[in-house]
Amino acid sequence: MTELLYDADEEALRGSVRALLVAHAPWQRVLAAVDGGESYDETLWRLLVDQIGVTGLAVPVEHGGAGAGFREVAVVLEELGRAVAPVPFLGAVVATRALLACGESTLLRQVAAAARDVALAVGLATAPDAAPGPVTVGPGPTLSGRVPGVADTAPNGLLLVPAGDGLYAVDAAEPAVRRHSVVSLDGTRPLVDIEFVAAPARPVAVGPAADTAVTAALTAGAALLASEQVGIAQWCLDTTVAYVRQRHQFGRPVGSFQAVKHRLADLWVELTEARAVARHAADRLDAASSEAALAAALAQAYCGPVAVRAAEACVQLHGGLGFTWEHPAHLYLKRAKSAAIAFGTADRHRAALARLVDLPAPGTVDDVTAGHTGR
Amino acid sequence: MTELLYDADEEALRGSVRALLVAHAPWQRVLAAVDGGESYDETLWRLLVDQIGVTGLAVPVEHGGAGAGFREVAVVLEELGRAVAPVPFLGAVVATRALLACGESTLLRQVAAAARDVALAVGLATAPDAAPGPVTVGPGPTLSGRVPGVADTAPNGLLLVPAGDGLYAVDAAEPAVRRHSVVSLDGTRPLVDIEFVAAPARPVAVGPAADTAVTAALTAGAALLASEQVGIAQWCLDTTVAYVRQRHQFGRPVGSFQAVKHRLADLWVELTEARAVARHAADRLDAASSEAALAAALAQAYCGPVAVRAAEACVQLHGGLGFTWEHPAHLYLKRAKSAAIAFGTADRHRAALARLVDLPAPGTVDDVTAGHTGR
Amino acid sequence: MSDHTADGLRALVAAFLRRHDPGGDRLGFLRARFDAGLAWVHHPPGRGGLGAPTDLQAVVDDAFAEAGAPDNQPRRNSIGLGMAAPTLLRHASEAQCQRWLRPLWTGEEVWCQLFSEPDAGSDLASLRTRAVPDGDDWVVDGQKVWTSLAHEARWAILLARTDPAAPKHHGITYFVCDMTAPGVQVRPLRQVTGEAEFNEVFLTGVRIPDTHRVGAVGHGWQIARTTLMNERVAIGGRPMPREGGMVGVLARLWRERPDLRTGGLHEEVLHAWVRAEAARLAALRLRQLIAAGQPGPEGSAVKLSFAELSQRISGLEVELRGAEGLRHDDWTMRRPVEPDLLGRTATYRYLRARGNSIEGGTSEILRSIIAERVLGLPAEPRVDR
Amino acid sequence: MSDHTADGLRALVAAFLRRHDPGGDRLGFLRARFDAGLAWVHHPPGRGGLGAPTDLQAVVDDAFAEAGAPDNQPRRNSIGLGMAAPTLLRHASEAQCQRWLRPLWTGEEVWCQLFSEPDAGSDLASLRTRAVPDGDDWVVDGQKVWTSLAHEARWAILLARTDPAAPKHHGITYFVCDMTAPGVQVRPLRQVTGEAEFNEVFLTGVRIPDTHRVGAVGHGWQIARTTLMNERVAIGGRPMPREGGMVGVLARLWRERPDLRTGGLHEEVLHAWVRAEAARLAALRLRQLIAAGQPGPEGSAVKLSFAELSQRISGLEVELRGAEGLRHDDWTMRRPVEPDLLGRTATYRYLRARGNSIEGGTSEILRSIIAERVLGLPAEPRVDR
Repeated sequence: MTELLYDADEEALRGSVRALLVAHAPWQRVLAAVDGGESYDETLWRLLVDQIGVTGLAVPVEHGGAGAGFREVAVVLEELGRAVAPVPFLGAVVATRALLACGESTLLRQVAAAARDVALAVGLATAPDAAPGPVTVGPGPTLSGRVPGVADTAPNGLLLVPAGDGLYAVDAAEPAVRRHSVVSLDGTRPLVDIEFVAAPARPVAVGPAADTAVTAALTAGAALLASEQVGIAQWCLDTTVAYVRQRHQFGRPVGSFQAVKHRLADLWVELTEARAVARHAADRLDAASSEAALAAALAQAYCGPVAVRAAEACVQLHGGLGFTWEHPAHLYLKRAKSAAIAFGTADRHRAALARLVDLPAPGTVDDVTAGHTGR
Repeated sequence: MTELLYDADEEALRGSVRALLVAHAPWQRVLAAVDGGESYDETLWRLLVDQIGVTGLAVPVEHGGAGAGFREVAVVLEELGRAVAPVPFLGAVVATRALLACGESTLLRQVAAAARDVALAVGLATAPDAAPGPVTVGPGPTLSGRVPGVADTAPNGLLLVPAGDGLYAVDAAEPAVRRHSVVSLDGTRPLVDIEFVAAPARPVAVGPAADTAVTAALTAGAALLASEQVGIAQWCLDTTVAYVRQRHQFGRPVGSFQAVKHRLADLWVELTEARAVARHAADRLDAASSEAALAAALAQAYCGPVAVRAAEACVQLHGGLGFTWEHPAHLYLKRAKSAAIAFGTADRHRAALARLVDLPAPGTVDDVTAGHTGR
Repeated sequence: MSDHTADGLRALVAAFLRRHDPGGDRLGFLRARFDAGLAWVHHPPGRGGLGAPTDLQAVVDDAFAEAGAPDNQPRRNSIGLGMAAPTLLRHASEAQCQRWLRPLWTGEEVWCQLFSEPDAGSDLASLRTRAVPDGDDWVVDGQKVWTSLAHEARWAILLARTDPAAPKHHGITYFVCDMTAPGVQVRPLRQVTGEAEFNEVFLTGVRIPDTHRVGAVGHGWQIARTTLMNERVAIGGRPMPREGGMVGVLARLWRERPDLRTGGLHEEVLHAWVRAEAARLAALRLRQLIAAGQPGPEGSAVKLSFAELSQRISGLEVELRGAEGLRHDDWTMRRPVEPDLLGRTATYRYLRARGNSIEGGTSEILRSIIAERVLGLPAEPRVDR
Repeated sequence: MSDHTADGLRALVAAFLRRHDPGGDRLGFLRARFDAGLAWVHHPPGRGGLGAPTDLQAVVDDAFAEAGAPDNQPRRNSIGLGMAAPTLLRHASEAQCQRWLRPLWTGEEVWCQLFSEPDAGSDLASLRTRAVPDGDDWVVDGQKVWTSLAHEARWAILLARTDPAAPKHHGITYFVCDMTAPGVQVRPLRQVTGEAEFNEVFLTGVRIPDTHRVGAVGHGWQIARTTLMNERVAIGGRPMPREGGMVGVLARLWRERPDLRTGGLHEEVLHAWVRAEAARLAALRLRQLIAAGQPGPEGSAVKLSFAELSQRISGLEVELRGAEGLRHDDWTMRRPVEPDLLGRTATYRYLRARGNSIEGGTSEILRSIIAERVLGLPAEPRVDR
């Protein structure tokens, strides 16, 4: 049975993360980092790694981690979304999921010990059911090819690269690994294009095991991103509610106008549902359930658009103020819109659901008798 | 250039039709007719035929008609929709369009002279691009088969029946033509299932000419139904506005609450657009333009859902009253929902548009390189 | 108390079943079950319960069901069980509880609700039915509407204005009205589906003894809010399985009828499925919150989503059926006890679902309640108090 | 007057072109065109026009364009041409019109609008910038915001409060402010796209001669409504062809990039196309109404739909592009004269379009205007006047 509440440990974890973010990641600092064209906030990331131990949460105790699981990871992501924090946690978790699938104890220990940042070298927009990417293997144990739009990578970290029929570990600091900067829509999750020019690589999985690991990693990404989206939507709702309570127009608080109230009430309903959906997705990941794929597809089919609508409402209901660079709303709008594409857009996840729950598109397999209504 | 306004003749025609309907088709009478399980209102229909000459409007002067055209027909349909009048005018116009395509002067003269009710014997849900129906020809000049859900037919009228590769005229009064009554969702446009049991028939067109005539007729049906839908939506908006102006709750007119105001404002915007779309569709029919098919598909893709939303808003904003049998809102709701299926649902018309304006579905013809984003 | 565990309650049921034959006299069995405190386990002893946690009720119901015992046919007395009983438990006197609770629970006496009035609508507190004291009685005159079960009910919970001079929320008193009393006239109210689930109730000089007043004179509005909260938050007996509601009807139709499929409708079916599954998980989460003793305001979200989804899904089903969607089954005037949303045609579902956003609090009112009570947004300027 | 036909006006333009070389001095040519009454043909003689019907302007513009004559670059002075000029024509004195209209039309002098204030927002009439009389001048202090073109403008139309004691709509006066006057400070206002189309304008002891007041003291609000109506109803120069706006960008992308297509996005593209075409036809119908002398309230519908569509279509385009939709072109702070909705990236369109439902009257305000002025629904209870 899926467990959709937060338990006491999870609430305690949330408290720690939020306190750290309030102290070290106010939005003004996030905006300054984005405006400066930096990659992620290295200082903030070290604090999260060292003080909270976020990289070890999803790593089992036997591999040196905290053994907490993906439900706890999801709580951290809610808070990171709420703060639009520019840290590579989601990418680290996705890579961790791949390493877990491969049983890569050595690397998992490095991750848990925060000795090394690891990321999966696929484009951020990649859906769990996407076709293989463009990197090829050879000659020998080297990789070549260009992977556009990768998030959460460190210049000195480790890259897990799907290539050919395997999954390979590549040291990002190798000269044969070239990073090309990208002007990202979401400056809080900056992307790079990564080019491998016969880069030395070590296989961590080959054949079906590699495919399984990558699919599991991307499924985890889709499932857990939903919690980030819940955090984004929650901030947007909270901030907008606070604003329309104090902003007056026509002698009344803007929040006393019924059209504003009903729009925010509808948003609260959607957020209430998104939270249940996101919790379910995280819970099913931990349960290693056969339902993980379904729950992840549902999560991205539902939660991505909710976060976008929340951010759009936040801009709109702040009026002109929400349209300015000097108000944080645009950070959330860009993060939400970018997140709606990350790990596959909602329509791709609906298509995945159609397969998973047997609601086939017209013209597929059993649909041989389809046709127009006769005259 | 498409002409989207109403000219003076059209406004005069509207005035005459409305006056007649106000006098002879108040909603209480419509409801009583529906509740009594009658077919259409024969008395009202005769008044429209005799006093306004509605059956001659679309028939050119050389065939004994008024030569007014489909723009005028559309104005009559707006008023009939506004009154949810139970008369077979739309079916008569559709049949007239088929006869025009066939150049059937004799029958056109009968139609224009109101000597005979004519209807196309296809199901009301049939889209212009639907595949051929179930009626077969032979032995000899007889027809056999069952056509379900036909609207606007008279027991003693003439049926135009697509069958085999031809279009045939069949006297509905023949014993070999059997009518089976249907419990229709929309009692103001009652349906019957018609069964032909080796019914004597006379071909009015064969081969491609027959197909062209049927397609033209159904295209006209789709295009002109949009004006009926505009009439339905206009009544629903007007009636709801009047109600919420006088109904008080919490010491204020319900129509002073912003959520109600904005919902009605949005409906007014949609209605404004639907009117332009419906006028365009009627105008292009008269112009015999190559754009007729496109304008008709647009009309049903847009106007059908607008009428449904208007009727749904009408029920909702009347509160409990709108949910009762003794208020006319349900007549409009059923007519609007039924009209959204008539001549094909909006999604079928969107699919038709996709072909007409070159926005192909995935996997069609030129879409050979489609695939998932690579990893 | 060790009884107040699932195992403890199962043992109590087993002991009860040893003493009472579930295949014997139905009414006798149900009365005994009430007296044993196994009717509403969270009620106090003597009022059908044991003072046990609410979430253990399901354990008891399951145990009786497994034994093949008769139940109290809860759907035939939904207002009594869902609204009258919680209100009586909280606000009625001991004597009133003794008189009414047992026959209510066993289903011997059906209850209805006389709150809504034609001119009041969502603004319930503007009701005009008045009750005037006369000796030990009150004399009630007025008109009520949207009363389901009125034609089957023995008792009604009734709101009437006892002080026309007081501000509108302060002049209202809560009564229990005998539906068999002289002056109570019930007329069916036909609805868009052609049938009549509801009634209009005309009250003309109806005498109600003061002993049938619930709570203090003038406190009716506060008491009614208890009742209405129960109406809005009630989310049925058991958790809904995936595709358990109308979306299941739609999904099965899609699977069984490839001939109806189009690309456009495919997207709409998928959207509806996603939204329905999200709403189902939110309802499940609300149950878990309630079970954990943290009931939240999510009940309003559940009702809002249910109304929107039932309307959207049934409307979509009518269109998906195409030509078949133009046909209804029957417009005959009938008197059903409850809507048959899963059993009849798509057109019936579509029409009946229009009421889901009106009955039990309109969707507009629910949104305002969420905005004000959950989000803390300011009320609109009030001109009526 | 036979001039007031399309042929008559074409003849006038032809005669003008014989006297003035369209390839010669640009400014001289434009000034002469104004003086000949061929600038705004519906203006009266002496104010750039001939008193001809409005819809003949297109004939004149076309005739000049065909001759290769320079135009007045209308997009560089959109506020001046679209808002200031109609207001001046209707409310300004003869001397004011003589001073301002010609250089406005020729583009020699760019205009901006100083109406909006940070604390006023949609409730424009609550503005607090004040103007105090001092001899033959007024002294103005306050802060304005959302001022496009302020950094290029020579003149501004300005609303300021001249009677703080009067009800809020009655204490406002309409001025023309010299943007080069001491005390006028313009600061760029950076927006979500990274660039700054707009400005904040700080007015500190700015002296405006009373001769630059437009209309009577205290009548500013009524005059401003003329301006704002022009802002809302203005629907550009020429009818939009099918797929003429953002929907064309989306449709071309769909046609050119089969690799991006999915069934779900196909439906969304079709929905957007249908809605855009409906909005286009409604705008065309509005033009026909205006040309027939029956201007209706449909302008509000056009603006509402434009905002909704530009947001929906650009958002859809970003998703359709998928991985490419994650990339922007440039966040550099720049100072564009107008948005470049068709020229830059999908992400730019998406972000810039967020402003379409805020600038020039929020969509919320427009809906209320439609509800009250078109549908005749009652105003909400007002607590501010």
